[in-house]
Amino acid sequence: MADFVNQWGNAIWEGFIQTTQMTLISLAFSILIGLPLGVLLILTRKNGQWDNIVVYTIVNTLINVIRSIPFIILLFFILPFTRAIAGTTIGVRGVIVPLVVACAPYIARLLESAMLEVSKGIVEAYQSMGISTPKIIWHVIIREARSSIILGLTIAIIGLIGETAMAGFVGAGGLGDLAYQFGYVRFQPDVMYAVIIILIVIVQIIQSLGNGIARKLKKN
Amino acid sequence: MADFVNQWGNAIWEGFIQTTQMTLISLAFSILIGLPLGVLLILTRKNGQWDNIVVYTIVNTLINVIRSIPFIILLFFILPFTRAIAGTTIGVRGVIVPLVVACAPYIARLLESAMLEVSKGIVEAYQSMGISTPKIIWHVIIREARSSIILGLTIAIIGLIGETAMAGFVGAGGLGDLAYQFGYVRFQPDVMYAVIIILIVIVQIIQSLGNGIARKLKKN
Amino acid sequence: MIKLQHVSKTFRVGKNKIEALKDVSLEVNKGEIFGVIGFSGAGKSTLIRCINLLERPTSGQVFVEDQDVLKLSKKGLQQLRRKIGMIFQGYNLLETANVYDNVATPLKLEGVPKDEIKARTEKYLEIVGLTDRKNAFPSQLSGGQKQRVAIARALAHEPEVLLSDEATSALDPNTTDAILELLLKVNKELGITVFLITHELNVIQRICDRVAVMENGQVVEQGSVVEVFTQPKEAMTKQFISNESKFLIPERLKHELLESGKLVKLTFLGESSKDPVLATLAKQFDVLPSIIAGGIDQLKDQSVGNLLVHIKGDRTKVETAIQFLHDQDILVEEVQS
Amino acid sequence: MIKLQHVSKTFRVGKNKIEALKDVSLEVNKGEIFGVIGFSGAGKSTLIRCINLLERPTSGQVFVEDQDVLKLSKKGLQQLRRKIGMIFQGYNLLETANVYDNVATPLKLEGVPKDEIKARTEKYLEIVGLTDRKNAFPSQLSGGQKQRVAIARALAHEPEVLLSDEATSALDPNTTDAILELLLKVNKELGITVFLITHELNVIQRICDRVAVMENGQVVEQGSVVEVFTQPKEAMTKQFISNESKFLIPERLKHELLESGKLVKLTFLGESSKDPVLATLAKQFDVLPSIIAGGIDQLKDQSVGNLLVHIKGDRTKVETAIQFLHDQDILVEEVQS
Amino acid sequence: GNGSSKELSDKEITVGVTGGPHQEVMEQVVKLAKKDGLTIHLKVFNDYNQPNIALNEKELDANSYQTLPFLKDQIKNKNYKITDVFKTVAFPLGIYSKKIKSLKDLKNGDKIAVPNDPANELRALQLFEKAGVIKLKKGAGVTATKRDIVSNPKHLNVVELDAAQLPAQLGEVTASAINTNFAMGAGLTVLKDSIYHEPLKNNPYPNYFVVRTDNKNDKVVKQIKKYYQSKEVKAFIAKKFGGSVVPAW
Ligand SMILES: Nc1ncnc2c1ncn2[C@@H]1O[C@H](COP(=O)(O)OP(=O)(O)OP(=O)(O)O)[C@@H](O)[C@H]1O
Ligand SMILES: Nc1ncnc2c1ncn2[C@@H]1O[C@H](COP(=O)(O)OP(=O)(O)OP(=O)(O)O)[C@@H](O)[C@H]1O
Ligand SMILES: [Mg+2]
Ligand SMILES: [Mg+2]
Repeated sequence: MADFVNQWGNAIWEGFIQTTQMTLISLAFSILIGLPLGVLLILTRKNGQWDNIVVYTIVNTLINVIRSIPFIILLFFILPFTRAIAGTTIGVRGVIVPLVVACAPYIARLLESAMLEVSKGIVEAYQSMGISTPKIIWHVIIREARSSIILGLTIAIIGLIGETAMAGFVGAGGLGDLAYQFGYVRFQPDVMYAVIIILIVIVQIIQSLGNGIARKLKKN
Repeated sequence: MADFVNQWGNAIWEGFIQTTQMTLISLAFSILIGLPLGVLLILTRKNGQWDNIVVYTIVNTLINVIRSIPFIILLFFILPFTRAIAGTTIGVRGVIVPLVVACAPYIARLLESAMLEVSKGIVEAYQSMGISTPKIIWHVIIREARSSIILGLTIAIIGLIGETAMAGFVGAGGLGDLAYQFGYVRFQPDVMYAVIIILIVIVQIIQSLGNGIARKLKKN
Repeated sequence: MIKLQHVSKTFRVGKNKIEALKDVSLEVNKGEIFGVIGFSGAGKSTLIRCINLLERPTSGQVFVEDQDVLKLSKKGLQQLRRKIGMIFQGYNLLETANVYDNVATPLKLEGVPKDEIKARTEKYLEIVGLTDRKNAFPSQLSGGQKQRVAIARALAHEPEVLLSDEATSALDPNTTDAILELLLKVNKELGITVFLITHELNVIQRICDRVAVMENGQVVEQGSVVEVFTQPKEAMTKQFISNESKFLIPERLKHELLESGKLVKLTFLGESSKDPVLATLAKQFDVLPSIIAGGIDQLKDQSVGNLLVHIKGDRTKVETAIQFLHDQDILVEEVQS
Repeated sequence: MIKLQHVSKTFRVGKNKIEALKDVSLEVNKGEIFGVIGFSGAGKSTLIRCINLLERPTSGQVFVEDQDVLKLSKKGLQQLRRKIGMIFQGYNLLETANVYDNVATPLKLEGVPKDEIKARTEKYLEIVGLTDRKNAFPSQLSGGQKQRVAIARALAHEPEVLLSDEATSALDPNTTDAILELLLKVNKELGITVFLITHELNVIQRICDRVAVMENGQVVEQGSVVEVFTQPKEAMTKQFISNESKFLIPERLKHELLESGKLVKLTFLGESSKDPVLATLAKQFDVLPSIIAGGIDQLKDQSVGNLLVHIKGDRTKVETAIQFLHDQDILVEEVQS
Repeated sequence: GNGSSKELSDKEITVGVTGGPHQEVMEQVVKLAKKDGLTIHLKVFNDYNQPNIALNEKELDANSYQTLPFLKDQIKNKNYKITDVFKTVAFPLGIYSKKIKSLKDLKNGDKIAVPNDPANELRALQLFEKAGVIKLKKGAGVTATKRDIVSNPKHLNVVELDAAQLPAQLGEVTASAINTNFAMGAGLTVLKDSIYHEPLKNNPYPNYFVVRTDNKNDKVVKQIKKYYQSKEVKAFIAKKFGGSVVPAW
């Protein structure tokens, strides 16, 4: 055991840091982009507050197009874009852009479906008091949907961690890549198991946190 | 153009068939497994109808454990299991099991969060009439959640299509693999574009269908 | 039929405890219409939900048809609940089903034969006046229409016991009337026991046999409707009953009348015994009684007369006259300014 | 203040059209309390929702404060809505916010200063009697409590126009009273215009200046409350009004009385004019009038007397007596068996 | 990397490798270089295109993972300004089976597995061709796949798998062409266990260390070559890979 830690501790720690970096940074950007997109979908959909078929169709299609492309292909497909944005296409930095591109539309969809659950009545109540749409979105719709949103984000984070396993394709490392490299390419199953256990623990913690927060926010 | 169709038409068609097979079969099994799991989560959770912390924790943890493992690792990790179930670990047949293992827990989670949205009051109304729990689940909870469930399934199907892109690792082919192997790895960008366009069209259709059905089922 | 013994229910809200029910005991006989009134938040809904165990009492016992509900198995409870229909304060309709299906679905799930489902559903939709809206979804209905669907659903279930939580509160007087008639009819013809909550006194008056008055989680008074309405003991009950507009006369008028004499409220059973008494009063005590307001309340199977009478005359004579009234089996209450 | 001109609203349910409003025109003056009554599904909620454009009329015009609401820009509409408070039939509370926040949040979003938010929220929670439940969430409240939160929210908004859709329908008489008092007070003191929907006649009677009666999407009658209540023209209005229990005497008694004479309903303004008239009747026409039931309804600023009088005597004499009553500025209606 | 100057820094360079033996051997080189004050950063890739793209884009200074035909093909297709500088190691390809002792025993319709990555797939197919099992299209390049098979008299079912998957999936097929580095992990050695294999000495597919053409003659490159082709590295390879990976210099 001590041996194992000695030999692999560093690599695993590094992988952990990389995975955490990739996940958190991409998550932050994905929310930053996905949230407004989701809101836009809600607003511009049929019978929404800003009912606008053109904008809706564009955003909706864009999201579908991006979500159509498997991550493994997306990763390579958008290389020029990645370079333009991040200045590099390799390493953690280089994988953030494709992760965000893959995750943001997904978050937008999750938010959309969470927000669709908010009752029309409560939105009307706030409209009837002359509250502006942005305020209603934030303080009413997102507030009321927050429990579903948290559950959705939990699903998204876990998906993101899964996708970072493919980050090894562009040399970004991370736990998933570690497990793959050592488990398969190098036949060090103990490393693979160690990494998988760590992943399980991380996901377990994230899901429990997500469930806990969602329950706490639900209040009914 | 004619040249292209001549040269690649067959391969693309084959890939399409493979992707469709993988997606539909895994989806069917995933629903078959994910639905009861999701229902079990709902029933056994705190304040659920069969409030049972032990069962809940087990199912919940199991789902988290599986969802912790990136698909690319899962694919290899469960080879013996795959062999035991499917009799083979390669080809379309061999990839179904890992796809189901990856997708079913995801569907369970999506269903769980959709079903959590159903109001307690309507469930109580049916309980108060002495309707049995299985009937309530099917005819009340799932019925009321069906719009969200469809949206969730749409997300799951699209995710599944993305994951089939990795099926190439075990020789199952499919559109994603075609795009990756020929388009990217072997510099036939036209194949990649063609496949991506096909994928976009498929996903677009699925999402539109999903949205349409969800809207139709919503009724409020 | 329904018996609650020392039932208490405590909710937790953060660190606070809300004692929604405090040691409530009451009994509802088979075939009876039993009403519960009380202010908002008194615990009425919690009480009714304890009967079919949608809410488990914190302590106490609940019997329905001599079965200890709290000791029933899951199956047993289901069986029992089949015989109980409930109308909820919040409608609780399937949002994804239209009016017809909202009524028909429970029947289908109970395994009622197809033909009968159709027959029953149509019958009760007709009764609540929603036949022409049977394809509408709840989101397309008005408040009262939703409530009527909920009523139709509970009735179509054809229960032996009907629990009704403010079933008519969102309805106009006419529709309320029709629903009450219906309840009376099923009660009489089929012997259904009805346990109903309402804040509308006239609902209690018109169809209830017995009534319980709740305040702050406790039953402060219970008895036959006649008793409770004619001789309310608790301050709260009086307040509740007097608040009905009946004797709400203009302040100015009340003032004038009190200056020139005394104002008394007379309550008596039956309807026609007042004229002779008032005549006697005038003749025998030399006072001038005049009816300011009054009427006859038709309770379920008895009528109760209420009069607000102004008695003008010599102070002592008036006092004796009032004493005389007291002796005549008439309930007399002096109105103070 | 509020003016609706030829407003129609048609909903589509599948292939059917529901004409919820058909060419409705009405006008509410500044500082007035205007009531709307009507059966369930008559179109009341749709009407009120057309005022602040939660529902866009299919045709017709809506003016609030002389602004053509339908022509307002998004900003303009928001501005206008700031001045309008609305109490919904379905409460529409934030499920994720406690009682306090449900009242305070709209104020925060409107940019009311912090201190004032606290002051106002506490004030109105006090008024609706929910101070001790301010940390509870809607799912932990009783039906009436939820409605009271919705009322507090609308009032804390301190609007110039208050739209109220069945605000008191889930409330017991006492709480209803308190809320009505409050509405009267804000109406008088702050000059707030109130547009309210109810199916409780006594709500109309107690606080409304004018009333409109709706049936089937149309306003079938409108006028001052006194007018409409004393001289209802439409069958529907009569039905609605007469259904109040006031003169609901037992069938048996009615029968007896009709055999021995005639039964008439007398309606007159003011409260004390009846005694001399009935005395005159007895003296002048040799008939025996006796009051079976009756009372004085206190309308907002007038009282209306209602009497159910039995007139015994010779057939023709009774007829002449009734004719005499007609001539005395008294509304007379014969009761048929 | 250091994009601006043409000269490579003699303090710090970045080298791209693919995971596995290339990485492990390079790690030894890193150790040797460290002693002389040269820091080599390794970037590990799973993909065969990225290291060349990154090199060409100056995000890497060199890479070490590819065979010459593959490199040529990449340069031709993408116009990379990169070039091979010295040979590194070779992974001889062997054909293994759990079911048959000789490729002659392959029956009609049997499954044979090959790696699915470019160059390796070609090598595998060529190996089967050499054994007389199939025939490839003339001039099939490094990007050849089973689609380039022109003659398949036994109607063999060619399964293309991820290279790392081949050992694990050996039981699923009748015969499988596996790179020695992967075979080794599964306890298979090319000499003892394979039923057919590429020549070990002077393997036709040695891998190369590749840099941008500008840096072809750079001091640092020569320095690295010295480290790479050193006794220490050779000893490490022998000890670590026991003949499955062979020095190609
Ligand atoms: N969104 C809708 N879609 C279709 N029909 C509707 C919709 N909203 C209301 N209606 C119909 O319009 C008519 C008027 O409804 P409204 O809610 O205005 O009635 P109401 O007078 O408020 O009744 P209640 O007293 O029961 O609340 C009803 O028949 C109702 O079913
Ligand atoms: N789930 C709950 N959690 C916490 N408190 C609750 C809960 N349900 C009810 N209460 C509280 O218990 C008390 C009684 O509620 P209940 O619903 O029985 O009142 P009610 O008499 O039906 O009132 P109403 O006439 O307003 O419907 C109230 O103070 C209410 O806030
Ligand atoms: Mg209640
Ligand atoms: Mg309404």
